[in-house]
Amino acid sequence: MKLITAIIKPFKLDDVRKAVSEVGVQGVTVTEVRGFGRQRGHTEIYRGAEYVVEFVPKTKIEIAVADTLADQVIEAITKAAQTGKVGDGKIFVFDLAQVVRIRTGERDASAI
Amino acid sequence: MKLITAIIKPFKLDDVRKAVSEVGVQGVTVTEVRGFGRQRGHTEIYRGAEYVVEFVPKTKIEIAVADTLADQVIEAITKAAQTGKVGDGKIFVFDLAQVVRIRTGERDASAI
Amino acid sequence: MKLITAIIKPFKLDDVRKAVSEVGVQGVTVTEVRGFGRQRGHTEIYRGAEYVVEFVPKTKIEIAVADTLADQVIEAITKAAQTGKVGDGKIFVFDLAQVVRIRTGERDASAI
Amino acid sequence: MSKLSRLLLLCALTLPLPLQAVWADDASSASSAASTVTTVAPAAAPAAAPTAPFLVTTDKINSGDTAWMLTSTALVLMMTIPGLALFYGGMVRKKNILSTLMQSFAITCVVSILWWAVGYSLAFTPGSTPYLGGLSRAFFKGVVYMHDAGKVSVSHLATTIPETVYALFQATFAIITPALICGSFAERMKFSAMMWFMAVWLIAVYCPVAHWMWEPSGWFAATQLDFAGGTVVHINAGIAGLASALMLGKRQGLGKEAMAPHNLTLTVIGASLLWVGWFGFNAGSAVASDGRAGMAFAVTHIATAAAALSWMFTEWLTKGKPSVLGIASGAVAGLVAITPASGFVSPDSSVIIGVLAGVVCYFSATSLKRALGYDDALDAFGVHCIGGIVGALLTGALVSKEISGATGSVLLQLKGVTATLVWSFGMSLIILKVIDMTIGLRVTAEEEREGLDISLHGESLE
Amino acid sequence: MSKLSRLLLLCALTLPLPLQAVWADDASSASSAASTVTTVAPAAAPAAAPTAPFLVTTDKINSGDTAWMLTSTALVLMMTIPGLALFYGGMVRKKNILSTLMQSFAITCVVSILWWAVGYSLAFTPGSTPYLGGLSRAFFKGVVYMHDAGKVSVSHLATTIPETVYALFQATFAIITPALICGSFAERMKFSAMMWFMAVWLIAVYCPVAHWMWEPSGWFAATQLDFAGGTVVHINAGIAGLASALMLGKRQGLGKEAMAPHNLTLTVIGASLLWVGWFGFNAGSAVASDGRAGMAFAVTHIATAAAALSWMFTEWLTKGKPSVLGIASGAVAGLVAITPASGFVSPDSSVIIGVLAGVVCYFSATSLKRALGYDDALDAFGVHCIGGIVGALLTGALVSKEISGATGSVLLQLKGVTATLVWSFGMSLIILKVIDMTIGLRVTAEEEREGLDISLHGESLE
Amino acid sequence: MSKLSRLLLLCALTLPLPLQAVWADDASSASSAASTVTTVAPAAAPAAAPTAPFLVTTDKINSGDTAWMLTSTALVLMMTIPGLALFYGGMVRKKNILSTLMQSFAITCVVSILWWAVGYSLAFTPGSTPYLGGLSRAFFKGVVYMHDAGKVSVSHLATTIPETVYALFQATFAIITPALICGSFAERMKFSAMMWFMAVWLIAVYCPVAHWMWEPSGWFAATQLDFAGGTVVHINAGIAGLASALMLGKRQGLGKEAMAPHNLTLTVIGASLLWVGWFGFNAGSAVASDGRAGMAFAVTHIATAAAALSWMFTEWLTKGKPSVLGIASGAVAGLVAITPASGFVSPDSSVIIGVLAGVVCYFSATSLKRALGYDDALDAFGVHCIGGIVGALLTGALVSKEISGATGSVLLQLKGVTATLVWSFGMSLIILKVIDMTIGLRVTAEEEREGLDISLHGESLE
Ligand SMILES: Nc1ncnc2c1ncn2[C@@H]1O[C@H](COP(=O)(O)OP(=O)(O)O)[C@@H](O)[C@H]1O
Ligand SMILES: Nc1ncnc2c1ncn2[C@@H]1O[C@H](COP(=O)(O)OP(=O)(O)O)[C@@H](O)[C@H]1O
Ligand SMILES: Nc1ncnc2c1ncn2[C@@H]1O[C@H](COP(=O)(O)OP(=O)(O)O)[C@@H](O)[C@H]1O
Repeated sequence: MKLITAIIKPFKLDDVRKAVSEVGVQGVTVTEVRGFGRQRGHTEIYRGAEYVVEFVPKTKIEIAVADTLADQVIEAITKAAQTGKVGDGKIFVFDLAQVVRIRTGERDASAI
Repeated sequence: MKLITAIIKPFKLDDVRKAVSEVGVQGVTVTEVRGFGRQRGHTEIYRGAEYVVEFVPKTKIEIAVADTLADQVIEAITKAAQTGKVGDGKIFVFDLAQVVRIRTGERDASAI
Repeated sequence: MKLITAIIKPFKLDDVRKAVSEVGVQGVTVTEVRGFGRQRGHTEIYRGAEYVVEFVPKTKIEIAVADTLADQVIEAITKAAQTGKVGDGKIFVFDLAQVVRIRTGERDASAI
Repeated sequence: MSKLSRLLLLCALTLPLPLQAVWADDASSASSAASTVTTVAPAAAPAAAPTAPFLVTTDKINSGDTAWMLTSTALVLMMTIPGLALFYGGMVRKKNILSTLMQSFAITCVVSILWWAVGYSLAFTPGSTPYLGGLSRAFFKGVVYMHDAGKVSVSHLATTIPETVYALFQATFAIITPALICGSFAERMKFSAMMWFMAVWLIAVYCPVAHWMWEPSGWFAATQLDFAGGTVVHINAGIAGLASALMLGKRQGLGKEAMAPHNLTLTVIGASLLWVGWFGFNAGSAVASDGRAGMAFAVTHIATAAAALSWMFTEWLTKGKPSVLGIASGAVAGLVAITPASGFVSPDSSVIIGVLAGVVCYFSATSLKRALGYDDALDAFGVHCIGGIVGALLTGALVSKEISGATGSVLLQLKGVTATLVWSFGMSLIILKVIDMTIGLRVTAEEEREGLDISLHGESLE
Repeated sequence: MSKLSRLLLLCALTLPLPLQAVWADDASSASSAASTVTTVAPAAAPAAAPTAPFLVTTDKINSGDTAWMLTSTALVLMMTIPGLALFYGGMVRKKNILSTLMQSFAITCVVSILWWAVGYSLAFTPGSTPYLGGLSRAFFKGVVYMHDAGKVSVSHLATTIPETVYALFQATFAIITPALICGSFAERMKFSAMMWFMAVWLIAVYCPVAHWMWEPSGWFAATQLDFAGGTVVHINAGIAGLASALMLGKRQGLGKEAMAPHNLTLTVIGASLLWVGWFGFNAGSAVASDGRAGMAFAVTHIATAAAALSWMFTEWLTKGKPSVLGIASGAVAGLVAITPASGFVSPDSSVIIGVLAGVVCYFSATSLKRALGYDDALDAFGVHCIGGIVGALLTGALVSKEISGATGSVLLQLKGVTATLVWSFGMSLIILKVIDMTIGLRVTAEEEREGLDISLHGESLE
Repeated sequence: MSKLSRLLLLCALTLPLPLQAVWADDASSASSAASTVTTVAPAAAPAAAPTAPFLVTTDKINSGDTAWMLTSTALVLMMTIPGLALFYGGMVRKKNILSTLMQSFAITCVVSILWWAVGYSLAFTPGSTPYLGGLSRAFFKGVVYMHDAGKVSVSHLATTIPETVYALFQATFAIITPALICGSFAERMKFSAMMWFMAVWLIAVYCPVAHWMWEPSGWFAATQLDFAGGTVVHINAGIAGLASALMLGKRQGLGKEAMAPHNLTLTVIGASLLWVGWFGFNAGSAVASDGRAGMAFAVTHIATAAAALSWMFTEWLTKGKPSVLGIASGAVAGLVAITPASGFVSPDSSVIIGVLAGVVCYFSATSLKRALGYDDALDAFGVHCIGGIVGALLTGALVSKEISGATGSVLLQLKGVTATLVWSFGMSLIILKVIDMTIGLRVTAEEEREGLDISLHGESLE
């Protein structure tokens, strides 16, 4: 099993969720994060004091999938989250040692 | 070493924290997340406009443990977080390549 | 490739970001989290009702790096985030199976 | 719970009779006091003072008094929305904030309509018994302004301002009283049940009690000193709050889960607006823009400051830190306690009232509640009922004949207080029980868990 | 869009002429009504009533009336900042909250200066035509208080209070009207464009329409019943809102992305302060602290409560849940609808007005908007224009001669309403079009995505 | 730091003497002006004007004046809680919001009690020297309302309203002045130290300065034009703020960490309530509901709008974007600057005052602060002291004899300003130094890091 983590632009969340649903993903976990990278932040000024806000709001989604589904999901995310502009984000893929569904105690494949 | 990640119902956090403490866990990191899965969200209506909020508030906990402790911790979480209703959440287990305690620079086992 | 995750004290974020930039890191993802560990929380009292807030605000940073850079980054973080007091936090290192840059579809090394 | 309530239901049903018996001859026994006691109308009445609202020519209206009463009415409305709504709203958990605001707002609306329909008439016109007013002013019948004729109706309780203004001023009191009760059953009551409860409670409890204390022909009007509603508003609401806390039971997870206030900034805004608005409440109760209003104004402010400090220091001493919620709660306790006293006591006395109110309410909202174990969530009972009693009794002890022309006694005060406690507690239990047996009082466990904002109103705070 | 607007631009440019033709002889045909109609000055005028502001000795000033009007002015200012600012601010997305507050605040400032410079004079002094006032009071020339001489200027519309107070009271109306428009184009307009639009709109639309309805020599002054600005303020602003919603187009992602209000606590605070402040708006429009003010006060409160409940129950029935946004919106709808009627109708009638306003505005803000497809973001059109029309017409139907000394008719009301609708809609389109062709109306797509707080003002909410 | 302060301690201790020497004969040298100058009581005094509070029969009370003063008092209280509390609270970091609100609230309470005890008497009764009042009104002794006797006490500064109302009105000024100082030492002062500082400062600085300027026998009463407290309130508080910023030192991490305001919505609410409440502050300072109050009202509003725009445009030009914090700060700067001028100048002049105040305060709150390097966290000095000086001097230049019956000069203004600057700065340093040496002024580094909400008050915002 793999855990696919994607850092995307927040307004793309709905598109991505739909895209991965279509390839068969049944669960997604989402976190609000801030990202620092090639995309620049913005400047705020309060009574003359300038603050460079270097971090940009991003959304992190995590999806646990069977190995077989991984590539499809990665592709679906890439397509749905792409705007072509700097800051579209990254996908990180990890090996998952084990998965448990808390409700039933099911493990691995059947737990996803 | 393993990193055990659990997505649970927010109101179960205290129970889970206590349960893992009992089996010897000394540190936990917690993140507010939103989950999409079998459990349905809710609908909000503002001046006639309906918004289906598909994501449910969830809490993610992360616990780094020695391999030997992993199964016990997983069991403790499963038991403490279970309500038996859809949406109880998942446990994801990862292999940890390395751990460092920042304060002391200690590594791996002694850093947890 | 590795994903380096560090749980640090929030006010150290800027220092850490600068430190890792200096050793060549180009992207960082940051999450507000709460931590439970050796460092104690605080007590709040509202009309006589005492609430022990056991969790302390922490900041989680995630950095994907090439294997070669990993040690340097770990060192940079350790140095920048250290105050020497309990609660300085942890670094967790994971193996990254794959990385994709969404904007270009680039993979792995060139995607970081 | 259900046993207790069945018992109380029974005894409450038979309540009016013994009460009547016990106090029946109070009015006469206190007649010596009666003649010197004026509760809200400070000016000496002319030969044959009117006993019901009447028409006057428009030149009888005092524009200064009217200006102050218009302002006071706006101020007292502001006490409930947004004042009280925010004071309470800041103390609940984030998932229940909108439902808490909704309670104050909806009560404002429903009470306003009922007040126009029957409430004003039942409270502020003479009735056939001293227990309740008549229906002569139902639907504001006879509450008029005649442009070409140059006439306007006035209340016999406030002869220098238009009756519309007096009726509206009193409406804002009728609004805030039920809204105060919400503090006790916060975070768990069904909205529909709350609406029914408040509508019935207004007619069955508020109107009679207001009539008893304030309408000149009312049961305690001649003996009770209640300048601005310590008994009518605060004791009345507070004890009804206790009844509802008992009937509804505790919030899920109380004592186990953290139930820390989600946003004390809102609570501070609320407490501040309550303080500001309370000038309208207390000084407005002089129904004139005169020296008595000024004195009521001054003692209100001083007592509030004293109570806020006394709560704060008590907490600082006992718990180690002075808290924002503490000082704000203390201010409200002071405002409550000075309410009945405001037109009757001197600045010196107001300091005493304030200091005592702060300390007593601190303990009632912390120790007493814990000791007895009811879940008076936001301390409507602990602050308003207890603070109201402190104020009512001290009014009897500290009343200044120089300032008010009136005399009183702790014992006389105790009678009106007891009647109110018994009636309001009993009737509240009955009404709540009936609602519980029909549509149910409490949201389901799952709705409570999810939060009332989403489950009851389909809305949430980002 | 651009075709439509070009068309409208054309027709609007030629608009004043036909309007003038069509209604030219109204004033005379309605003269029988005219003699009995008094719009804002309730007291019968003496022999030769002044037709322009004039000097009086200071003893002619009524301190009670002045006290109430000073208070009313403060209340109406509070309606815009922070009232309306918060009411709107709570409904937008978090990334646009500060820009929304900024609109109300900046409008307050710019209108105040323009009002002093020319606005007051154009609206409230007689001009050479019935369509616009003169410039005799430009820069408050002649608006004086003379300490040693013991003299003070008064407006011919309010002879018992200093002219400064009347001019300021009216300034607060001139402030809130443009601020209301912002609801329609929320979350997408450039700040610079908004500033230009509002400045021009004030002079080109607000001042004339206020003059038509209220200045005794104005076009509709003798025939239109508009006690506190149902037409001048609400219809006027609401229809200009529709024009701006059409000209600016929809917000990006509307119907696709969630655009849920980010913080309804702010909206409830705002609605509450609007309610409280509206007492100054409506009862203040009596320009006196008297029985008529009292009646305006009472009906305002009752209608508001009725409308809030009627919106809430309509929503409860049709959507299954009563919402906080709903009850607050209903209250505002009621306040809007009772505005023109407030000094003219009885409490009974106010209930009718309130109930109808709640239901009608509920449907206009939900179904109508969806059906027609414009993006009236916060329903300035749906609530203020539609609610204003409901109120204006019902005022004609329900006016009480006893209360107001005036008569009226739905038809007469319709004329003033139509003139306002046409003029405000046409002129708004023209002004917006010109701005669009010069500096542009709308922020870029990326600025809109990022949020106006950061992109326009360089600030954000944590 | 400690060297500097030791120096100042010394010189401040010896300060009263030289001050006395330097200005000793001002009162006489300015006597020609004195006879034509009236500061707050606009009406011509009868033959032998009373020089101390006295008793009148209740019919001497003007109900309209009283109504406006009751309202004004409520408005000015609202300026501090919640107005100023929110204005400041929104600008700090989230971890310090509650402690910031707590400062305003606790100051309100402690000043109220001290005002009743001695403050009112020290400031507003004649004393044995022109530097401080007596103790005849300590504990409000003699501040009475006699119901049966039909008598009421009035202040010699306000003979048409009850003394209670005047004393309370002035209490709200005494409350907001120390509360303003908090802006300078925000986010780092111990609560206990702050309480001591404010209590002592009220007696040692506020009461004397108020006496100097306003009590007819005061040092500058005959020469200084300070209608509503430009010097007494704003310069006084602002310079004390500078003293505290210097004594406490900078916040940890200043210039390194982001210290962006956490919630400008609160700041906008605060600024709006300050604006609304300031009508009570300035127009209320006429102590009557008359033409002068009206004029003060009008110029206050116009100057505020002008200053808000002038700050906004200055920022827009120099920094590229108009900001919400900017326009709100500008409004406050305008309110500050027009305060001393409000009963003395014409609307035209008020525009000048507003525009200048906006520009000057913009630069003092941005460039000056950066240049000099003190950490005046929320610009109490930059806006209130600098804005107050702008206003005080311009009052001397622009005073209208027609409006006020008074004359003045920049030079005369400068004297009162300088005396206030020196006394307030010196005494503040002394008081702070003493507190620092006893209980300590500043929280520990770790408490500051954790936030004052949790470390001082054991509470936090979710
Ligand atoms: N090496 C990295 N480790 C962790 N997160 C990263 C890394 N590089 C980028 N990110 C995340 O991806 C986001 C987008 O990256 P950025 O460099 O701005 O644009 P792009 O991916 O289009 O090159 C960043 O805001 C950050 O959250
Ligand atoms: N495949 C997945 N990848 C990541 N997170 C998941 C996945 N499936 C479920 N989750 C998380 O677990 C939560 C619970 O899952 P859900 O399907 O609702 O119930 P259950 O676990 O009881 O079957 C979801 O809200 C989501 O946060
Ligand atoms: N075993 C663990 N698993 C996950 N997170 C941990 C673990 N131990 C500590 N942490 C995180 O690291 C933070 C610091 O740990 P703590 O024990 O307080 O101090 P220190 O790292 O200095 O010993 C904690 O607040 C928590 O967020």
